[in-house]
Amino acid sequence: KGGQKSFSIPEQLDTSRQYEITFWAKNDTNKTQTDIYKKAITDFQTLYPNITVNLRLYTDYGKIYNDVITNIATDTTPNVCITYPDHIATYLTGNSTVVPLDGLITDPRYGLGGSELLFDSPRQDEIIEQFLEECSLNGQIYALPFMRSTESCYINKTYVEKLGYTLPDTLTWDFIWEVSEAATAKDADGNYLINGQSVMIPFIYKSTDNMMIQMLKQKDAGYASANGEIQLFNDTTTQLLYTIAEHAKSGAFSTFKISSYPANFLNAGQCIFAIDSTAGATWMGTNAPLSDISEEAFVDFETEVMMIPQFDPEHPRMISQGPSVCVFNKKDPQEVLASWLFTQYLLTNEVQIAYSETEGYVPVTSKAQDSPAYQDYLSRCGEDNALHYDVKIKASRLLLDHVDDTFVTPVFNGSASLRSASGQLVEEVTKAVRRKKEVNAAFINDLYDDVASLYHLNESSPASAGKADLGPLPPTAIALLSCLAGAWVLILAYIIRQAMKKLRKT
Amino acid sequence: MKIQLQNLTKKFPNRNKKAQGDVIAVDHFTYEIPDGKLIGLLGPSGCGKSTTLNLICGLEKPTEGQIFFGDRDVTKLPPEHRGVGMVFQNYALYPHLSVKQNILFPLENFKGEQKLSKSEMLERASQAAGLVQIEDLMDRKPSELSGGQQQRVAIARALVKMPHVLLLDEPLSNLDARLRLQTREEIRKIQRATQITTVFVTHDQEEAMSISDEIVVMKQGVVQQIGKPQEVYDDPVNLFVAKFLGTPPINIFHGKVQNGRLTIGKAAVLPVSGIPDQEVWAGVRPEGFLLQEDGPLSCSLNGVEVMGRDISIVSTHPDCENTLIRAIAGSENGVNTASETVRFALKPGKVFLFDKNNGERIREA
Amino acid sequence: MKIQLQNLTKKFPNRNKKAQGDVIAVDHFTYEIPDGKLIGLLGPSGCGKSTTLNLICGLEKPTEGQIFFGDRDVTKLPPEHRGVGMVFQNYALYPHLSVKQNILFPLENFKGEQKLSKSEMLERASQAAGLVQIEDLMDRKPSELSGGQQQRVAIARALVKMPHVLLLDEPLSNLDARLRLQTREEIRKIQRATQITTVFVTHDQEEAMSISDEIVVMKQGVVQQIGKPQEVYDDPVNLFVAKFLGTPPINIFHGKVQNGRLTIGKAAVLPVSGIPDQEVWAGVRPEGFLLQEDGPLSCSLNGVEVMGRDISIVSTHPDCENTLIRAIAGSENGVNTASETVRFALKPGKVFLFDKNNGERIREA
Amino acid sequence: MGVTMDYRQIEKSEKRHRRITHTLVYILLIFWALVVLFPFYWMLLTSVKSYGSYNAERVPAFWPISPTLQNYADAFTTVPLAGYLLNTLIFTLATTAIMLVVITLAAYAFARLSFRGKNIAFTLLLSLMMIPNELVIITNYATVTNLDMRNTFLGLILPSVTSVFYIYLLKENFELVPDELYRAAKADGTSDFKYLWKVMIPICKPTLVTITILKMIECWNSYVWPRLVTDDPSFYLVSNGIQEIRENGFGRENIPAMMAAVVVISVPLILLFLVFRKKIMEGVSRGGTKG
Amino acid sequence: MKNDNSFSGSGKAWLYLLPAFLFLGVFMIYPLIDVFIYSFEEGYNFASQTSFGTGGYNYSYVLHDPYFLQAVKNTFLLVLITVPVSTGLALLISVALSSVKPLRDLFQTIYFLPYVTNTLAVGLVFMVLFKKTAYSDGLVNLLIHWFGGSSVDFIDGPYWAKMTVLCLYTIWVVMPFKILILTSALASVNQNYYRAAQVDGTSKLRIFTRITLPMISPMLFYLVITGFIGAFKAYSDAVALFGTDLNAAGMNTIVGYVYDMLYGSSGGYPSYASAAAILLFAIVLTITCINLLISRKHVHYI
Ligand SMILES: Nc1ncnc2c1ncn2[C@@H]1O[C@H](COP(=O)(O)OP(=O)(O)OP(=O)(O)O)[C@@H](O)[C@H]1O
Ligand SMILES: Nc1ncnc2c1ncn2[C@@H]1O[C@H](COP(=O)(O)OP(=O)(O)OP(=O)(O)O)[C@@H](O)[C@H]1O
Ligand SMILES: [Mg+2]
Ligand SMILES: [Mg+2]
Repeated sequence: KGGQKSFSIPEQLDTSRQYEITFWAKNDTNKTQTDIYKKAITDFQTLYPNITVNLRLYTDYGKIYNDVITNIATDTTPNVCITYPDHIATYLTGNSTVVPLDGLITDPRYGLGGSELLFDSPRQDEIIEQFLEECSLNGQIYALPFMRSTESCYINKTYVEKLGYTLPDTLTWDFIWEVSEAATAKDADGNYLINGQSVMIPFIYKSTDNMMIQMLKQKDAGYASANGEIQLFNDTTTQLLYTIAEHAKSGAFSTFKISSYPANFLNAGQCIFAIDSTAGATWMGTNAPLSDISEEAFVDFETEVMMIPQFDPEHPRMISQGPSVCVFNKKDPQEVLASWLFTQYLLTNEVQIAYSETEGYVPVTSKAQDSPAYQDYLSRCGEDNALHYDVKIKASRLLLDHVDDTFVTPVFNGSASLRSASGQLVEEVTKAVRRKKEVNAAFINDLYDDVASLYHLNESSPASAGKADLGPLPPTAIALLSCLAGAWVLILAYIIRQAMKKLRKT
Repeated sequence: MKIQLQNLTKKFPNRNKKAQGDVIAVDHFTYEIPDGKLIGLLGPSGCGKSTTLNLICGLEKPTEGQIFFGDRDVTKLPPEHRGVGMVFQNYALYPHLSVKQNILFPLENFKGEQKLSKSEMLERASQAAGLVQIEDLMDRKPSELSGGQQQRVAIARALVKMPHVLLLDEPLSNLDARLRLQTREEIRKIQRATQITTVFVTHDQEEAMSISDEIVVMKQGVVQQIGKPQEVYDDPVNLFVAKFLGTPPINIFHGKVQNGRLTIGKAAVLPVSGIPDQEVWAGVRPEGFLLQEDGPLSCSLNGVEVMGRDISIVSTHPDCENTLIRAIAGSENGVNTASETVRFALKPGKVFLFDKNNGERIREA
Repeated sequence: MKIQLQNLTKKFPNRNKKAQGDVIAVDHFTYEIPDGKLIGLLGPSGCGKSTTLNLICGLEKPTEGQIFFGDRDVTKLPPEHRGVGMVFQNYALYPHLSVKQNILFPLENFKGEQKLSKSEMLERASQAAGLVQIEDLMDRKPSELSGGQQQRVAIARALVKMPHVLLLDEPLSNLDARLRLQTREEIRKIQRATQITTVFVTHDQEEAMSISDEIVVMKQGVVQQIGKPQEVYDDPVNLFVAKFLGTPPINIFHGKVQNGRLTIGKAAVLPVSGIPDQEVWAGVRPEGFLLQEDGPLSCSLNGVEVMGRDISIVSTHPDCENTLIRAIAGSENGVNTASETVRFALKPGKVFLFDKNNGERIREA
Repeated sequence: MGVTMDYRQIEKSEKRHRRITHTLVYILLIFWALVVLFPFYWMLLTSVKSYGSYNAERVPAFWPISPTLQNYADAFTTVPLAGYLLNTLIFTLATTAIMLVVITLAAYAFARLSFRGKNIAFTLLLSLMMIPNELVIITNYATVTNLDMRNTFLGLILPSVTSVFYIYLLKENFELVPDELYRAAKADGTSDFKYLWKVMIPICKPTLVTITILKMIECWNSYVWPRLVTDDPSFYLVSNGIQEIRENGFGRENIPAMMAAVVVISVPLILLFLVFRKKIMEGVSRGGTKG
Repeated sequence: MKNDNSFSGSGKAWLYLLPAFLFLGVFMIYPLIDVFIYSFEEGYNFASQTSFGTGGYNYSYVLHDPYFLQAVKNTFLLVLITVPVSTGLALLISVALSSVKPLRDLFQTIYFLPYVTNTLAVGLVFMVLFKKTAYSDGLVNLLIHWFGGSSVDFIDGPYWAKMTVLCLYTIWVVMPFKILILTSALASVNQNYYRAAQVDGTSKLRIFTRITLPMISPMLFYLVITGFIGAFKAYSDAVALFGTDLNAAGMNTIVGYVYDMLYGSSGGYPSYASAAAILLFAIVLTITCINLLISRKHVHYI
């Protein structure tokens, strides 16, 4: 059974030896992010000339996760890696794989804000509490938050108003559904009235995982308990799915997986409500600095950035997400110390601010958030359509202003699957109505079963859960096995006959 | 090097659904091939000649028996170490190599002291090519050669390495008479000069007899007779050997020995001594007939075939096994082709008697 | 069906780096093969015999010239429609089919009225197999046969379909004398009975002469002489033909015609009439020598070879082209092998004179 | 046989027949050529579209409206593609060379030598083909790590130097070489090794060339394993490059850039194939032997 | 002459096989054994490298898993459709190819192209061709419309449509190799046999069935066996078309199932993956054995 020994910090960083540490990072939406990592590494290496950092870039958290799993078995994990807390829960099943950071954080010399540091690191209390909280499992901290974002709704305000609605202060689901339905009206040629184009998907959600999770949270319905008990499949969920199905049927709603990036539709005037991460804000809006689509396709409209729709506008809830950094255990404590130093370095203001400026991210330290540089950045919202692109800064603001309204889902070994499962529910329902299937109780029942087994929700932790009674073999399996057995009987019979023939001959 | 074959036997599994048991291609062949001699291996198609060669050169493992080269048991030695040269019945030229490369191939296998310099090799190769007159074809690929040309390349390839033992499987079958004679004399000359022990398979008994020091006659894997060519021709041990040697073949009559005379039909054709009265096969060589106006053997004349320097008188006789009797005479002999019968006397040394049951030779006392 | 070859020419691209120009395998061959006859195609290895057959059956396209079957031009007809049967020099048996299937193969191609029932096919196949005595081998694969057996399968396969035209490329080269004679007579018999026009390639002039209605002698693609076998033997048009026919070959002497006499060395050996004085090649057939104590031609005796029914007297003469002179005599002739010389007289009909420059025959007036 | 044959008729119908089959054959060939070429055309087409215009395209266009070569320029500038190409070349050549030796020896043993347990060994070998790569890759990764060969060419190369597929293919081809040649070579005093080298390999050269090229292409395109055992960019291969280009541009799948990279990377392979096409297609000539 | 009897026969053969077996042993057999062991360790966990017992539970689990059964079904369908179709089509094309002279080289080159390119890229192209989006029905649907059909969503639509695309794509991908092998096999048939058959008046069709087919049967059989094995190992093709979440798309293959089990969330389920892999191994082994037995009868070695 996996357990993590706490790490004892060496007295002194040994500067006489060269250390090489590997850092697995993810760059998601922006080339400049890579440059920021690289700059951080160069800067760090000038401070600590005996430490070399090798950067390996991934574009997908899942890939990092897969590779880490593979490397745990061969004891060749990276030193530092960007990750989701969900994943750490799995890494922790190994023996002493991930270094618990509590001791390190509080170490007076090499800890956060420690005396021996060659750079200006934040103190523990300068890290936004909620964010640090997300990185703790079973009472221990296993990662440091690196960046945080949330989701926001990017709105084509022009169209909303054209349809005769005004945006409320806080979006509600009902409002969105209503406006979306209204936007599906077509003219005689089959073009949409609202934009005169042949395509209009009023409401597109990028991450359906988040959609379902946030809806449930807003409804205060079950999702999962802190110790990994799954509550996803409940009546509220069913109710929500029915609603989604209804709107998907009328063409008012679609998802990223089924259609494509919400930004592309929004910018082309083919979508009114696009919900995506704030980390994707630079893609959103008429003046988006980054775009997948060509200039000609852009449509002029006023872009509004709002909090995601709520059921209870008084008590908004939104998810907090974003990468964290964890440190892997190595035989040489000096190496671990070097890794820890680099990890800390990622929390310095330079790195934090530079990175958060690339997208609608928010620095995870109050030290950075409150720094004049960052405040200056925020204040210049809309000055230009590049660094100070208003949609992006508005999106960041959204999280800065609502840190207290954010939540995270419980983390346990298998929580990542549960996330995927909740998204899958939405996807499946949407696909089903597109395929003109009836979404009824029976369908929902089957769907729950399918999704549960697809993501192995019934056996979330194979190492701890025992065997389940599986019941009799399904007929297909029986057919398969008997075919195999039959084939071998025939083969053996044939071979024996051949051998007998040969024997008889000689 | 002398070669000893001891009880050499080779069986192949049978495929014929009706027959059973293995095909015995070579059956307890025991023979000591004298050092430096040229041995002719003769026998009807499928009698095991090629198989015997394959056994000697090591391409087939004997089912039974042993082979000695000199005093060394080579039965289990792989062929590449036996130092034999071989011409295959189907040539087996390397299709991807030119004629020259084919001939050079065995030389390039030499190792150690034997190793030749490039120029020596070329020298040897062109010498070998010269023997069989293929100097003009050195750059062609086998597929661009006529059948006879391919065969000549194969001969050159076998000769070029001056092996200890030379095995030739119908090496001349596709050559015209002149080239055949020339090549066979070249082979003979080389063999004499180098004293390479040579086994020469041929279906042409004239060829076998003219160049072999000894001939071996086989039948269905079993050796029938071994001896000097003329001895075997003049003194066959059984009906098979008598029938096998000689073109046109020996003429076989149903005969009887009665009172010291061989009678065919009603006619007493030859006195024989010391043979008890019995039914016999009487074999008469084509040249054993003497055209005689009053000869004892009267046959109905069918015609006369001219074959270059000789004529062959074709006739029939009710007691003759052969459908046609062929008698050879010099072309200066006149035959009245208009007449219906022709009468012969028989030359005693050209008539052999054989047991009617087992075909063994019955000798006069 | 008569076959007409008109100006038939086939060239292959050359590979020899030294020589240039194409290889002319067949050179303006014009000949009308009479209907129902058996033609022997003779010539040294590589003279274009196989190529000629390939042209007739359509496997090679002529570079020039035309081929008629009967009156129809078949030059461009693909081989499968020509209705010919062929034995390939290299047999070309289908390796994946058993002997029986190989023989059945052509029959299974029959279409329309020609189509045979299964039992008829089997009947025909076993008949054909019987002709060449391979009934026992019907279930084997070609790779399990001896060379001669393979060749016999090829013959059976060609005969079984009773083609309009039968082309045989050295069909007997791997058979022993007896089987060879038998098979050749079977082929002759079938040919006579069915009147299939047949072209028979062989290097064995004896074979060619004994079964052909006409023989064609080729040299380097060019036809030298066409005629009845004995005519060609008795009356060769040039030195090449004279040398080519006959085993042992003709003996060629440097001679001179002086005052109506042929002189070899110093000895006047034969009177000739109507030939102006000139240097000549004098060809003497082996049977053209008469052992005579006081014969005009004196040769140094090398030895005597016994060849079954004959003896061959081997000698040398300084003016003879051949290294060895071979004279054939009946084995009853005694030769004193101890003596150093042997003296011959020459038979006039067996001596031919040829122009020293171009090898053309010089005929007596 | 008294069947009269109208040769003119036969010739004529034969000609017509031939013309019809020819037409059909060409229709088939052209059809398949189109099926094969279309995706390539599409790739080329996409590679000259700009990122924006590609994404803006609602209905795929069959003709580039404003072609650009920017993607090709990007392919070489955004990642050190030249260096990757060199790595790939080393990796490909080394792997292919070692593999050729290994599989030739093995195929020869199966095709020509007789030994106890040959059939069993061969069946076992065949059964190894059935192991999916995905399955063994983790253990192999552990092995290579234990041998301390991560981020080395050895680590890249060693696991792919055998291929049961090719041993099998080569063995089949070796078996097509007539037995007579083996016998002839033996009688000529040739050792097995020399026979393999001087006769088998030259005769089966077309197959070997084929295998070489197939293997080179395989190496050139291999991705999963190289990515796993190297995390040092100085050992990256072009396939990593494609992936990088695909993801690097804007974070999202930059399909046109990726297509350009694919085109660039495929060109050497296509050239390779064109150069050796004759050799690959050369039939095994077995002229010199009977039967 | 040196006598080295001791070094003939088996010893020599094994020496030739040594390098191959060495590499295979380390990189194939040893991992296989590893997998075999995993498949009996219940609930093995990669990270902690622990399990909670040994037994057949993994197999039982896998055999109960509807996704596994779906994967088996998909794989079998894929194999049964693509192997015969692609082999037959390749044979047809190769024969057509070798029967013409003009343009042959060009066609040969074209046909080989798919082998050279990155399958991922081509998969994308296929997706573009078949995918139905909010904007367009895709090229193939356009064609279907032309012929009067109604459009089908091949990528996200009904099962048979997805299967069709997968099969088409797989065939497209495997054809170059098969055409290559078959054309060179056809070219290597000794012309003598064709000549003999032609003289015997054999029709083209019969020459093909009685001479050509048996002569190339070893290569044909090679293609069938490797085709079977290859198709059973299909995975990346499906990913190229339907994305990584194949289970959700209902288009998973056995290898895909193994892969998902290995890398799936929650640290993977290596034991289940191993059990599934061993089952796959058993299936393919069985089919290959049957193939081999059949080949003994129908494959002709010369
Ligand atoms: N494909 C080819 N390419 C080049 N030359 C060839 C080719 N085929 C045959 N030849 C040459 O053409 C000439 C005639 O060949 P052909 O096979 O007809 O001879 P042949 O008379 O049958 O001889 P043999 O009795 O030796 O079989 C020979 O010199 C031969 O080398
Ligand atoms: N591989 C084999 N399998 C079965 N039988 C075989 C095999 N090889 C040869 N035989 C048979 O063995 C016998 C002897 O064959 P061999 O080749 O030695 O004959 P041969 O004397 O050379 O005949 P030929 O003069 O026709 O070449 C033949 O009956 C032949 O059919
Ligand atoms: Mg033989
Ligand atoms: Mg010939």
